Amino acid sequence: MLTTQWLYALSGCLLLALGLRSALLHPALLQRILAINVMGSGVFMLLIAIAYRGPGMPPDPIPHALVLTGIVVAVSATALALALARRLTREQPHD
Amino acid sequence: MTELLAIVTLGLMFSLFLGLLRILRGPGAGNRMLAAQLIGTTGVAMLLLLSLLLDQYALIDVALILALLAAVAAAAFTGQQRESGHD
Amino acid sequence: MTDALIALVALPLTAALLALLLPRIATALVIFSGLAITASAIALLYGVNTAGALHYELGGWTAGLGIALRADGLSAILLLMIALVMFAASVYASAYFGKASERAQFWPLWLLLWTALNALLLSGDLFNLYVTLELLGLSAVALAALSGKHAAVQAALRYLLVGLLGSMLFLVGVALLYAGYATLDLATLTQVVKPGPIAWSALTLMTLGLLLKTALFPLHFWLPPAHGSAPAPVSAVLSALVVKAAFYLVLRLWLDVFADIVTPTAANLLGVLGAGAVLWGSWQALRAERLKLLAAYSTVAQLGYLFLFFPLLLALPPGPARDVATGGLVMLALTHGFAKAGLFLAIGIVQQRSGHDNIQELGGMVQRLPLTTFAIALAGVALIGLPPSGTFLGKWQLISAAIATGQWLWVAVTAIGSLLAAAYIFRILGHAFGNQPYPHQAVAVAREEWPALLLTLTATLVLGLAGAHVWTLLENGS
Amino acid sequence: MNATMLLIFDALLLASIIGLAWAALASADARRSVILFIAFGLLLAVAWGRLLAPDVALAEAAIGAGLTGALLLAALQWQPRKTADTTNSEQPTHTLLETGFRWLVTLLCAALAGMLAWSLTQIDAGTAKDALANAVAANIDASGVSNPVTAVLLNFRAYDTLLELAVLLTAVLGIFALGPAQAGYRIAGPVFTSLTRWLTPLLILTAGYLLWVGAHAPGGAFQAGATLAAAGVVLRLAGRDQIGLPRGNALRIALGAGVGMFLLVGLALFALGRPFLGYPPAWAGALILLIETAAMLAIAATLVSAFIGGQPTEEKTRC
Amino acid sequence: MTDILASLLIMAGLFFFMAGSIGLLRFPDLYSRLHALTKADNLGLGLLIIGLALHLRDPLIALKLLLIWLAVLAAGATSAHLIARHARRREKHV
Repeated sequence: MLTTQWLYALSGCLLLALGLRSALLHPALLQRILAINVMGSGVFMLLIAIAYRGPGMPPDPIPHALVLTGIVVAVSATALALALARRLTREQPHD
Repeated sequence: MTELLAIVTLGLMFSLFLGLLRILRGPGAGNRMLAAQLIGTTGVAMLLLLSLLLDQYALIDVALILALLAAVAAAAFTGQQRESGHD
Repeated sequence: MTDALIALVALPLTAALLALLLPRIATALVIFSGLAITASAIALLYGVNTAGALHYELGGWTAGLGIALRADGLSAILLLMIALVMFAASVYASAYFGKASERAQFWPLWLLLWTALNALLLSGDLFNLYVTLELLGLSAVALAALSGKHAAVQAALRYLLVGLLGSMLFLVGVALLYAGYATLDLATLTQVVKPGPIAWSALTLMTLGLLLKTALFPLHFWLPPAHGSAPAPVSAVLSALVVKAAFYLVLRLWLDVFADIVTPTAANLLGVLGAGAVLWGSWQALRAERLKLLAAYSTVAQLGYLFLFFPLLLALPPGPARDVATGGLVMLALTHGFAKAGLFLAIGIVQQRSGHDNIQELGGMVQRLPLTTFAIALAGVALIGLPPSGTFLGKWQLISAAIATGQWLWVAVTAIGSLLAAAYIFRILGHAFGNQPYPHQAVAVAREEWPALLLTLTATLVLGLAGAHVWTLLENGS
Repeated sequence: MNATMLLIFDALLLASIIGLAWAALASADARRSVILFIAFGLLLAVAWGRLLAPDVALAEAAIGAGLTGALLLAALQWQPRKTADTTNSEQPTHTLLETGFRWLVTLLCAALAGMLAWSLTQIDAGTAKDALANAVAANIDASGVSNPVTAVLLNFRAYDTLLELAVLLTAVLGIFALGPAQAGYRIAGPVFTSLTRWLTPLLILTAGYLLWVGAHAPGGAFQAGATLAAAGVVLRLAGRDQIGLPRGNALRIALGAGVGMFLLVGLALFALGRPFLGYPPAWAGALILLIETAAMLAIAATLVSAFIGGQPTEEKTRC
Repeated sequence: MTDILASLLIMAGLFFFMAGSIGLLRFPDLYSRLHALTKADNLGLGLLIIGLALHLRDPLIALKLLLIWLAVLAAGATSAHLIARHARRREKHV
């Protein structure tokens, strides 16, 4: 792999680990949702680094397409999670 | 020319670093929002330079989207919801 | 023949759209499309049985560039189980949700869940599997939160976050495999994958993600609240089908795609976790105060049995002995699917009629709800593993394989688990058959009682007596 | 020279991205986390551009910087001021057991990342890593579009995209099932209102441009849909309730349009004896544009509905 | 000739970006920081964009660049206004 690929791929791993840790440990719900998004970004960065072929070379389009799909899935999941969280704060447990 | 573009891109990155200090330090959400705004504008500038540097003119479109949406965050941050009737 | 592959995905998805647009006739639509899906599943099973494994290249692009749908004996059998359980639960749900507005929200999500289940079982592509996992997870969460009660929403939110975490880990594995082998097609990958860090890491990450989703002990913490607070038909398919879809993927990866990579030590680890699940789940089920929680913990335990098979299968050489044991595993999964779905549906009837599902206060239930009580008893027979249920055949194979490979520990675990299961089932029945007067007005609705009864009957009688066919189908369809 | 400077640029950019992620996740203050996360998204868009992934960068810019940010900031409105969740410890004090557990999790995460990084070093240079990229290049003429990413998304792997649209639909139906929409925003002041007056048409125009250009250059239905949705978000933030989103049946049709058009085309081709989703090469370009248009509308309607946070009420006081 | 001019403009743009960032960091309160940001930042981007347009000499791209500048200008002014008003409202509450 190229140096650039390495740099971004390793950062992707790091983001993944950071996100995973907070998703498991952070006490607040909102930050846990953010943490999962950070994890996702880490995976996306890994995929895009894999697709990179160096300056002036056309990159592999398939990981790009996968990441686009992943981004849309991530925003759907985030929206649903936020809606659930809003519903929770709206009514406190006495039903 | 590409040398110059590369130097300016790097310079912008340093300038962005300063903005990062403000976004980390705050104090308060207003200051942070301000710094985010600066990061956005710097991002636009960097994308424009990168589009020339990497010979990838589509990045100008990315910069355009970022520019058009630059006010959304501040508006969503300061906007207040009406008192909801049905809650 | 391959038309059935398309139909199994396109039918529920089209029906979901129509149910969204035409809420007034949605119930009829669901029943009609349910019949069509079941027919497709039968056609697929027939096709697989006569012609062997099937595949279909979507868009006409060769697999790799494009995505292929695949089905073999294992997936075809599970698809038929999904169709039957979903269909029965659909009939039940048409009576369970009283208000038209409830049904209007329920049916499209329900059909999307059905789409996800079928698509997952048929997918032959790693990234496509990720998308189906997300579709399955999101639709399951939306359905679990449908009652809107605080506990349900809270459990659904946790379910969502755990599910997302699981899919992310799965996706990292996919990315790594793409980096290493430049393919996403499962069949291609099976041929090119080599033992080494890439395969090991990818398998570890993907398995970890899937174990979260299939709720293997000690990653099961999210399951009891989510399954325990969802509407009854949703609980039924969550417990019977959704967790099993993730399990199916683990099985696929370990026995097919990565068959040359997995080591006995790793399989033993899965076995140990499975044993933990059997013991802990059964114990918690015994202590549960509410019927639904009991059923949910019993799911944790029953999934544990499925994982006990991993060390056994790995210890057996590929060939007839291993195939026989695999058949036992499938049998166990099938029986649990039918029995647990029927059990949750029956519990739903109890809960609706008496307003609660406290086990202590079930006294005299049998007088008012004889069919429902009978269904619960039948499900109990299957969960304990008494003959002639399919579980009996499955556990028989489990124990035989354990003895044949000298792994006595799993025999002990199975025995203790079965005893505990007997204890928690008889605890319910003891209360239900009590002779104090049942305090609630209980009107039985045939559309609710019969699905529960037929599902549990399938688990105890049909699978037990027609069990040999499962082995034949698995063999013909490979 | 240039290469070195780009390398320094990469290092600084990545340091900023990681630093922002770290700070966003370390904070207990929800506002702080969200703002840092938005800045994180902005820099990600730059990073995707840097790695020659303009399609992804466009999507990240539109969704990450625009919509997710707005969604999260809207969430702050109902969030408790400081963090308050199941555990209500302001300054968390941990028992020895908890501290041990935290360290264990941290170690496991680090081990996972280390394992991943180590496996990456083991990738064979010899494997045909360009096999699929070459296959895409070889078949692109038959795909109906010349942008390879669009070709993958809407032709070679169209089935993924179909299911992904189903995921979007599922999410929005799940949100609708949870209850009424959030309250609208107060009417904005003159400054922001005048901004929206020309920003909204410009966003709609840009969406159309991205949709059209997607066939041969970076862009496509997702980027276009997200940009269109941003127009709706801007109007909503300006205090309008009528934001062009249809209601009732028409809304349901819009939400299902993407999946519907996809299925319609796929099944029609199937009925005509072609493979499911197998476009005839001569028609591929037109069919893809048709599907993309429907998908754009569906994505925009879905994302705006998600931002509103529920089904818009059928007949409200002011229309 | 134009390239030299373009280079000068681009470098001037960088200078204003730097100045804006330093102002954001060093100025004592939110309102003065707002000024640093909007004035210097938008001026910086403007100079940069004129420089790039001169260098590229493509009218279509120049038009797009101009659009970007206008959008950032408007967004910057609006956001500054919104954030300032928000901060003032906060102060009144306290």
